[in-house]
Amino acid sequence: MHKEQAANMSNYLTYQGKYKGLLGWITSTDHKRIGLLYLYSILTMFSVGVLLGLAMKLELLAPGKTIMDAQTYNSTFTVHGVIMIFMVVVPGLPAVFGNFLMPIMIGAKDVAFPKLNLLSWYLYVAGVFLVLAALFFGNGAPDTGWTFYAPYSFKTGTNLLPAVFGAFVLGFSSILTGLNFLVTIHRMRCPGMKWTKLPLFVWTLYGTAWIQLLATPVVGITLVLIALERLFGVGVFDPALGGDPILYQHLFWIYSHPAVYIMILPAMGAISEIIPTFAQKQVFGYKAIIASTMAIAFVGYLVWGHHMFTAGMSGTAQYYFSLLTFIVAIPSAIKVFNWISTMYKGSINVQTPLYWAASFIFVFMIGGLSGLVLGALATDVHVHDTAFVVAHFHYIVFGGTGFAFMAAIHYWFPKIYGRMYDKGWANAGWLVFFIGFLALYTPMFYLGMMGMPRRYYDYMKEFQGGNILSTFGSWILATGLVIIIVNLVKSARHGTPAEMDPWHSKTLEWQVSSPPSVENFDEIPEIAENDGPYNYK
Amino acid sequence: MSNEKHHIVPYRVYALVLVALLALTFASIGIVSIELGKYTVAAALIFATIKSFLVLTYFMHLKYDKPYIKAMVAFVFAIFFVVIVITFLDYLYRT
Amino acid sequence: MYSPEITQASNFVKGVDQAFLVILGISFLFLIGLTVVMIWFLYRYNRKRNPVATQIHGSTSLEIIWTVVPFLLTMVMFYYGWAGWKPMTKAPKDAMEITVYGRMWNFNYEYANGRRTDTLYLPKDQAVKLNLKAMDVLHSFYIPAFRVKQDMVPGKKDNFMWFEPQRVGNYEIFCTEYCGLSHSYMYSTAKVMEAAEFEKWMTDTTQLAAEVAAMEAPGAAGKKIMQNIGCFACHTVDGTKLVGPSFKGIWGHEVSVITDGQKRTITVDEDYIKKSIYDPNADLVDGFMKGLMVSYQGQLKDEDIAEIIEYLKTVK
Amino acid sequence: MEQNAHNEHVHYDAEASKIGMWLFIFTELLLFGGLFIVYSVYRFMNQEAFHLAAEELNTTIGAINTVLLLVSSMTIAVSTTTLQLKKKGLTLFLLGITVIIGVVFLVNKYFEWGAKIEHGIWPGSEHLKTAFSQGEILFFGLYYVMTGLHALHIIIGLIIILFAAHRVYKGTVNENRAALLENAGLYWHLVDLIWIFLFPLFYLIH
Ligand code: HEA
Ligand code: HEA
Ligand code: HEC
Ligand code: CUA
Ligand SMILES: [Cu+2]
Repeated sequence: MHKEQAANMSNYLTYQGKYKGLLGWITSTDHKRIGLLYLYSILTMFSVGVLLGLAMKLELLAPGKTIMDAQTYNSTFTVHGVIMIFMVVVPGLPAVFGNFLMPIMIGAKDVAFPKLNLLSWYLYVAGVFLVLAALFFGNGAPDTGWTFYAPYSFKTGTNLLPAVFGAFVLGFSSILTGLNFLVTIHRMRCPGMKWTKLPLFVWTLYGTAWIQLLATPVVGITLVLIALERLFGVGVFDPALGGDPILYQHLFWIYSHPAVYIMILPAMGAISEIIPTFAQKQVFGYKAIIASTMAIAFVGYLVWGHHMFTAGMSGTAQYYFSLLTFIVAIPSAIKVFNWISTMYKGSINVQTPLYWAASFIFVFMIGGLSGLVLGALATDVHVHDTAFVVAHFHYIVFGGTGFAFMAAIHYWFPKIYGRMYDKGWANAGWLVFFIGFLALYTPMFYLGMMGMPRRYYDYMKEFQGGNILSTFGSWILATGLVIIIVNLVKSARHGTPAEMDPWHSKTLEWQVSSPPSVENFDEIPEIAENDGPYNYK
Repeated sequence: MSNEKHHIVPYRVYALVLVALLALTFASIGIVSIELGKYTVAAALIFATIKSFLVLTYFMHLKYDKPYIKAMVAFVFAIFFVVIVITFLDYLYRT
Repeated sequence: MYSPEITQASNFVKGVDQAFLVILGISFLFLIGLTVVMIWFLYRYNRKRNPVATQIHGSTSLEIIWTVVPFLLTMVMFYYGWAGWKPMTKAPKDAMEITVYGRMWNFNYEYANGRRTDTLYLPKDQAVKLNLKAMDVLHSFYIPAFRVKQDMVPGKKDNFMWFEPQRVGNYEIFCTEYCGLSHSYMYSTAKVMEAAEFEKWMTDTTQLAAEVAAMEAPGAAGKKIMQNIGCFACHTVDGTKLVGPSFKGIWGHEVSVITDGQKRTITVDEDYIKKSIYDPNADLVDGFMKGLMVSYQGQLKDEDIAEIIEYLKTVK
Repeated sequence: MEQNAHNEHVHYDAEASKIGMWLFIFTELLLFGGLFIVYSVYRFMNQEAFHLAAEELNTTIGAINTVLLLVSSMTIAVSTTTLQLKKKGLTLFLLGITVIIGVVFLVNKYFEWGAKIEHGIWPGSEHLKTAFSQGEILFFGLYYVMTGLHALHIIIGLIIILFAAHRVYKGTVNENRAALLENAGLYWHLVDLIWIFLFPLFYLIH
């Protein structure tokens, strides 16, 4: 243990570089510090998004005006969507845990381009401020929905330009992170770290990075076109000038469908780390999981049209998109089967991260299976743009990515802060959160099947029952969140010091001190031929 | 690393490629000025494709690069092509 | 909204609901099965009960099974989804045609004989083809009880939906594509009648006149027209500003407008109102957005506008 | 296929920066790719109008610009060879030529756009809206957006080349550490590559 103590003196948290305090953080190119910068900025934006979500639910408690007027509501769901998608779940796991852990997991001292890494964070912050500027200056917050559909997006009088520009900058930040990760994974694996020995989380980051790289520019140019349309009237999406609004939707979803896999792949990766650790067992079907990761990343490019089944595409395109949507569901199914099989005959140590991971599987299944309802033509025509879709994506984006994020933070917390959290409170937080989640979003499935459209400020009184339940759920959920955050914040400062490897895991990040030293490794590790990330005995 | 074996491309290769590119440019101008009807687009694009192939292989050194870089480039072009084809599944079949 | 009792409100309900049943059925099977297995594993192989894990690396045959089985099942789901949707794409030749105009934020309907309404009147057991026309931005025409939905895309010519109502009653129609401020108020009703009754309604031209006569007040006809076509979605008569300026005291009033980027003042008269309706963006009322109000050329005749003007004169 | 021994030298890994550049080029390709999708869809929907509108563009200027870019592509490609042969002076000379050609390209573009604008053709102009069909409006909208974005890339490329030239001059980019120059070259070829497609699509097909 003496080695650990020595390392602790100059761990990355306490390390003193050229600058002290805050400045030392925002000028640091250490991937671990950048990871935490992302964590704090993302959590800040997440809190804003949550408050907007709660406000919407409060408004929907009863038909008619409850707390805000229609214009405010429309801006609220737009800003909520933009924040949650572009600022929270797209960067979420890769930028926080990818940055913090990926170099350690592959046995490297940093990412390939540390300065570029820091620049990505600055771009993220710049994007955030641009979007926020849209709220406080000009003619009020944008009210187009996060999809910015043409032609409404260039007819609205609200302050759309800064928001669109902000989303563009955020996209750029995401591209640079992806680029950095790809080069790092290709070039900086330690000796012996073959592709077939990479931890699964790294594999998912690899797949994600490709999507970030190849899909984000398409939405970038689409947003530029929207801006040019507003500024100069170029005409590309304006039906009055011969443009085709449906083409806008194609371009938007060419990015935004792959983007949903940007959100979920790293989440799946985190789950694939957690389950073997707590089962103390070799992951079931390592290669199958890798193959399904890459399959999702690839097929995910080809199915965007399932968001447009009622938009007026040709029948051929509808047929094709529906078919491929079903194909893309299969690799996710494979993952679920492998996760559950990993538990079989394990020696399962049920701890907070595993509660999150198991509930992740449950809500992810509901989210994913409801995706199948949306992927089928006849049923999607009925529930498209209704509360059913809202339920689907909250279940999968925030049940999936959100729960995985929670699992990840409870799993890697001792590594990141070198301290342990209070397990009792952590479990209580999970339970409240989980119950609230089910109460909040399950009614929306029902409402959607009954025909309640989404983005509705007001609704018929027949829909009220479900909405009341849902609003109550949002309060329970928020209570759970508060418990969790208070517990983590307190423990980060005062928790009991954590061991190097509290969960007895085998991946490399657990073989360095908690918290890691500035350089991660004193010596670059070497992976022996018969060693591997999940070699449990 | 810094002194790893790097292929030095002779001037001659570059000169030849440039000549070929210029020739293809003028050929494509020539070919569209004769009436080919609806094949003009195809003709012009085929010439452009050959040209870009030359630029990629020689000017951008792909010929001398490791296979995985070639594979990546091929993959990117392929996926872009597939995306265009899929988009046209909509436009070609609209009634 | 549809309630479970109102099944079979249109010819598509059966196909769509069957697809729902198949997909949800398979889904629940997997959801429950897998959840039970997972919880069982968590319990059975808990550290207390099973202190030493058995290392298993995987199983190729299992991987194959759980790739192929879901694949087959998804193809079944795809098939039902496709089969329920396919008939929606082609309207029968003998369908009765109605044109639907969607604009911010109301629908209205034009029948073959030129009749216009803001409620969709439909005959039972008769195929109906709706030609969907969006005047400004995207809208979407959704009748939950009929299981039909189609976006209304400005500039798209062959935009339609069809169905055959099979049950008498009133059904809600929603706009499901976000279209700005009053998106959630953009709804209307489909009124399905017995064929004979519908026939009577359709040919009965006296009804409209009678309605107008019932409202003796000057401008009543104009008000009716404006209600039908949806002016009040954006304009009030009580001085509150919605999307457009209020009509309160509009007649003879001085407004400052922007014409070709130049500001000028105009007194509201007949020509100005007519121009505001036919070419709303030419004289833009100061402080309002261009492009929100779109031209009603071809939708309102000069006589209609004359009635509207009569009405506007009365709005004090 | 990779040598992991590179880790000892985190600070200079030519292959890493090369892959980095290629990956960046991929995103640029897809950025333009989005526009090419828009172009091809609208061309498909408005065949006649695109033919008519393309007549308005000057093939000669387009052809001259094509030749210019091809030549400059060659000069910068040769400069990487000369650098490896330790001919610093020649390298700088070739880079200079490349930059000059790039500037001439932009000057040409300036006059080309200028002529169009003089004729009252620019996005949103009255003349465009009144005297042209919808397809033609789209054509010109795309023309301005795509060539404009391309010109922006030329400017960025020039800045990168100047930066690389400066480093060559100082000697920090040399035969052993050529990555920066090679990446500048790759970027410039990307600009060329895009033009190779823009040229036939806008100037040739009518
Ligand atoms: C993390 C993000 C995420 C993920 C991973 C997914 C995953 C999937 N999504 Fe979702 N989706 C969104 C985020 C996401 N989605 C968002 C944000 C929207 C709305 C956007 C907007 O309009 O604002 C949306 C909308 C959306 C639509 C458009 C709905 C509409 O507007 O009408 C469709 C339609 O096909 C769809 C389908 C699917 C499918 C089939 C999957 C599949 O990948 C799911 C695969 C998973 C499973 C299948 C479950 C696990 C497997 C089993 C339990 C085994 C049994 C399985 C079988 C037998 C197959 N999604
Ligand atoms: C990640 C994505 C995300 C998340 C977390 C949420 C969270 C919430 N959302 Fe959602 N929502 C969207 C993405 C998200 N939303 C999108 C994209 C839309 C569509 C917008 C549009 O139509 O344009 C939408 C729309 C939307 C609507 C529909 C508006 C309409 O159509 O009329 C409503 C209605 O109530 C709603 C409510 C809520 C509520 C109450 C919460 C929350 O307040 C609930 C409280 C949350 C918690 C208590 C914590 C959860 C914890 C985590 C997720 C872990 C942290 C993870 C990371 C930092 C990565 N949201
Ligand atoms: C989508 C919203 C919308 C609808 C629907 C709409 N208008 Fe307007 N209207 C506006 C806006 C915005 C303005 C102000 C800008 C302008 O002049 O174009 C306006 C201006 C006007 C004016 C000039 C008002 C003044 O104070 O000078 C008149 C008259 C008018 N509208 C009549 C009508 C009539 C009649 C209808 C229905 C047939 C109608 N509008 C439907 C949005 C709308
Ligand atoms: Cu019209 Cu929503
Ligand atoms: Cu999708």
